[in-house]
Amino acid sequence: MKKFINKADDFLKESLNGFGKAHGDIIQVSLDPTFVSRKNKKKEGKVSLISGGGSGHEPMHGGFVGYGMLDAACPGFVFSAPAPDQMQAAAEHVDSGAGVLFIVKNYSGDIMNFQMGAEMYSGTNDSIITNDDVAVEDSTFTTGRRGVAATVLVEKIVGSLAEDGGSLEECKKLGEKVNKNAGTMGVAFTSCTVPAAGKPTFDIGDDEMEFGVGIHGEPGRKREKIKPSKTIVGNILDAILDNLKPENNEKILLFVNGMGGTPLTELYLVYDDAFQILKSKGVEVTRSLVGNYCTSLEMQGASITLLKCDEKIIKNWDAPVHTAAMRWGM
Amino acid sequence: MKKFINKADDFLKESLNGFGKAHGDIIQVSLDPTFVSRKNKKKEGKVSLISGGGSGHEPMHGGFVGYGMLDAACPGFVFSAPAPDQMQAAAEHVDSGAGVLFIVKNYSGDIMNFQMGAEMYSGTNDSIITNDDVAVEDSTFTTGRRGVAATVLVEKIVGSLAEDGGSLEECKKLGEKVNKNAGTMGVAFTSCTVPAAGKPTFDIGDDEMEFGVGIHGEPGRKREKIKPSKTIVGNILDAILDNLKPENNEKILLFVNGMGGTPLTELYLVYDDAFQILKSKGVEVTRSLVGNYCTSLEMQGASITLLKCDEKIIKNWDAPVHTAAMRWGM
Amino acid sequence: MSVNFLISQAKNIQKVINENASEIEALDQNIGDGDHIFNIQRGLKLVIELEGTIKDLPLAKALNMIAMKVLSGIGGSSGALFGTFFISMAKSPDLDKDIEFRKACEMIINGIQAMKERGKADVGEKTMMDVLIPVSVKLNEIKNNNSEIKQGLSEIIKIAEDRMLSTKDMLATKGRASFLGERAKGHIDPGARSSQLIIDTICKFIINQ
Amino acid sequence: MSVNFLISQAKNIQKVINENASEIEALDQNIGDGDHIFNIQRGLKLVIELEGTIKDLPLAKALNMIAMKVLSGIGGSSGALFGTFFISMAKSPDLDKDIEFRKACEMIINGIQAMKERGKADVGEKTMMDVLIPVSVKLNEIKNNNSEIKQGLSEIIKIAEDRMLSTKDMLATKGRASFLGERAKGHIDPGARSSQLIIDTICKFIINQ
Ligand SMILES: Nc1ncnc2c1ncn2[C@@H]1O[C@H](COP(=O)(O)OP(=O)(O)O)[C@@H](O)[C@H]1O
Ligand SMILES: Nc1ncnc2c1ncn2[C@@H]1O[C@H](COP(=O)(O)OP(=O)(O)O)[C@@H](O)[C@H]1O
Ligand SMILES: [Mg+2]
Ligand SMILES: [Mg+2]
Ligand SMILES: [Mg+2]
Ligand SMILES: [Mg+2]
Repeated sequence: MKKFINKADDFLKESLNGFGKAHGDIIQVSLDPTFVSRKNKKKEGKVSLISGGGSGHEPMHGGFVGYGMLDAACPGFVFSAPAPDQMQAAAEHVDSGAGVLFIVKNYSGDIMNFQMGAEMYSGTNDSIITNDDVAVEDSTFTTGRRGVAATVLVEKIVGSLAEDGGSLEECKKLGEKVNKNAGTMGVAFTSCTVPAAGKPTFDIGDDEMEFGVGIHGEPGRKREKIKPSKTIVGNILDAILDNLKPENNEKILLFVNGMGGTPLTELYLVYDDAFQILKSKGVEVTRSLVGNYCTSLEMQGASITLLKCDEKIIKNWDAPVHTAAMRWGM
Repeated sequence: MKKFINKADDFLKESLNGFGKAHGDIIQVSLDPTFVSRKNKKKEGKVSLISGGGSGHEPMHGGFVGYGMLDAACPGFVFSAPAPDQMQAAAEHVDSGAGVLFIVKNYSGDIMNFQMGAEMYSGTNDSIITNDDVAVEDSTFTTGRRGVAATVLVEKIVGSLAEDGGSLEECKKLGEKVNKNAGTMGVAFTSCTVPAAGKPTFDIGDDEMEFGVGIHGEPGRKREKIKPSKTIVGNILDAILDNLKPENNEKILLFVNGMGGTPLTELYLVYDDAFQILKSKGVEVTRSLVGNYCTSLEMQGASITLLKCDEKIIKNWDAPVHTAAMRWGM
Repeated sequence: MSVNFLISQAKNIQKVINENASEIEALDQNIGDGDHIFNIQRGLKLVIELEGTIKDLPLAKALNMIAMKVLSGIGGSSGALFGTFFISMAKSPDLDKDIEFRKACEMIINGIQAMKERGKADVGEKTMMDVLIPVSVKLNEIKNNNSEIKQGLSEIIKIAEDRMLSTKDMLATKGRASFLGERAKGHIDPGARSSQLIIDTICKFIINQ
Repeated sequence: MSVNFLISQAKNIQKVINENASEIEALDQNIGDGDHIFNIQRGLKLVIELEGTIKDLPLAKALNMIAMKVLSGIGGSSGALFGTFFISMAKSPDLDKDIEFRKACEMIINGIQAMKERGKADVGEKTMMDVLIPVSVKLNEIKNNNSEIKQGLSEIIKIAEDRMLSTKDMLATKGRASFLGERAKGHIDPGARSSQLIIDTICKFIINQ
């Protein structure tokens, strides 16, 4: 295992400490129980947004704590959902009286732990479950689809509404709309290595890719031979469009997300391929995001998220945000 | 080779096209000759800053074009210095009459090509050469040290002075001071793969690292066994401090830069280690930057840059900036 | 059941889990995210570290502390589920009285029921519940019929093993493996395997007493 | 020297460079950044592609177009240096007259001198100049002494090869390899190797005419 690491057991704590020091103007890191919260004091009457999940997806979620986005994030161990006392403590710390909205990715562990945290928290609260991964067939009898990169968009867009005074109910409604309007699919070229494991999560041939991979290196739709970017992007878009079925000339936000080990140059190339393919299909790209936002440790690969936008979504997307990993307008 | 790529020959052009589309609000991409320039029209009387170099170090330099930083960037092919006509065309495009300052990393190819570009450009211009890499022994008889990650800091800090109306001479002077006040050293865990080559630039064992690596995968001081982060960071800092010799309690900017394939979590862990070691040595961290800014394609590794700061440097560092890859205050 | 018994079982289980660590790790890498073994190991370590703090406490208090440790220290599905189990255990009535076999059975049955409610998974969904629910059913039977205990535990060992193996060819509908569809087939569920090992260890311990 | 001669030499050189591509690539990976072979190959391709455009142009104009192509299309140290070479060539006086051997020698000597000024590297610094400068010196000698041409070119082939090999054990003081200090020793300079192959190809072509 080649990582900047001292002891696997200390990996998360040390990284969070560094994060806290490097961004001390925006956030603070609490340990025991562990959560990241905004530095500045609460705004009366603002709904508080709390997300969280296993670590290893940085900057998600800690990097999204700050003005216009999250109020707190609860990081679990690498790829393990955080524990309920983290959510409880974070909620108690940030709630200004207007209630707490938990933003949870759809994994059994996250759902169960957030549920317990919500039960343990005495204040008003509600939850949104994100499940944008179209790689997974949906079914009402199963856990359903995974929550992946669209979670970033939900956090940004709902974060802006909360900042503007949206109620708990309005925030939840908008979050659910964004989640429903979004579809994501990813592909991995290499595996990632969980620090505690010290070896790659999966083996993959020199000429292979995992199509539809999950953000923990879980298997996707199929193992395939690697292909030119245009082909990969075309296949990803087919799967998403098939699912989202945008109207002709519908405006979308195009989000090209790196898995952690793929450089920006390639992500922009993917963006270019996606832009052109979408154009040829009558889909208009109105907003963009390109970069490493919802990662899987050092995995090489990328995901594409499409979000169908209406005026309200665009307005809240454009609104100012000031976090460690996403910042504009201020 | 596992990359999002269509044809090696088109790699740069397609990536730049995507970059141009994704950030059309800030920059525009010109092809033939190739350069990235600010979208907004020139500000009369403002010194224009132009940088450039081989591609493969993204977001450097194209990601730093915009308010408060560069006016234009000239990307060469992957790891090949750009050609003089790019610099000439960029200068003609952005010069508002107050002259052009070229910011050049210290490599033979960059120096020669920028020199020729400057000779071909008829307007007033001057150059700064960055050479912050302490891994390389300096000597007046040789090419000297390599220019690496501190180039990012030079571009930001001089960019702000230029925005505030600093003259060509003042900008050059400040840039040279920042360069002189900065020292960098990097370490690589894995090689990178130049798209045209299709295979890794160097071989490296599963338990080895290249200490003092260059940003093109050039060999550094030595090949070593991999070590705990604290040890690596300690060795890097020793080399830099040995060179910079900060006063006791001198304020520094601590810049932890990823090489492209190392995730944020590790970079923050490196930051934490560096912060603590510096503290124990009586060096005060006054500003921070953590992320992938001066990369080597998908290489896993990181570099640390220390910059000794005075009031003027801090003021210009803090000033607003609005580029694709660095943004604050606006 | 006593605090001492709980701690010594945790130690036995730790040994068995460590012996089978690479197998469990591989199972969660195949159809999950690879953290199950670390979650289980972390939980066991935390419980065993409690020994000094809880060894002289009344059972109710000790169980409560174990529950909080498991709930807050593990994370993931395992943390929530085993945390739920111990919370249920800690809430059992009459914990200040002697806990004989029937009472212990009841506590375990209720704990598993709480897990089932928390995770909303039933038998056949390729989770640890495939092992735990049938074990709980059998425990209930033993308890109600006043069966011979060691004989009953031997049957439970067998049930746990069969059910663990049965997850191999299931499609998953709950948990991470559910995302894989057909590709989950052919792999034993990691939680089913770790649960089976836990049950195996405790049963064998009692049988060999 | 004619436009035709230049294009046909570029084609010959392309063939030889391609045959030795992996060796040249490895050399720049060892002590540089690995792009030298692609820079050279790109340059040759661009020049050869000019054929249709320049084949009927006067030499001065054709050389100018080649110079601009090489300068703008390659990049890196090679682009600047070989661009400088062709700019110098294109600036030679009397290009509308017939270019006999002595005149061609002068043009090449001046071109190499321009490269030396651009790169500020002299013999012994582990660059292509270690090959080119001695070649230029010998060319000058042949020209001034009116030596037998084919004999002279054979000597040049030998000089280029010796000097190319001599870069192996040098410390580099210019170019990327200079950053390596002692670690540059034991590796031939990539630019020296490609330059030597270019010289070798042209000389052999003329000798075999
Ligand atoms: N809803 C659920 N109900 C019961 N058991 C579940 C559920 N979801 C997951 N599991 C069990 O949890 C195991 C995985 O645990 P672990 O790896 O620790 O957590 P995670 O799946 O969150 O990474 C699975 O093998 C399965 O047995
Ligand atoms: N200052 C210089 N003067 C002469 N030749 C040089 C100089 N710097 C580099 N070279 C030559 O250029 C070669 C490398 O060319 P290339 O790889 O194309 O460019 P770069 O070094 O910019 O990547 C070296 O092997 C060396 O022969
Ligand atoms: Mg997990
Ligand atoms: Mg180069
Ligand atoms: Mg797991
Ligand atoms: Mg090179």
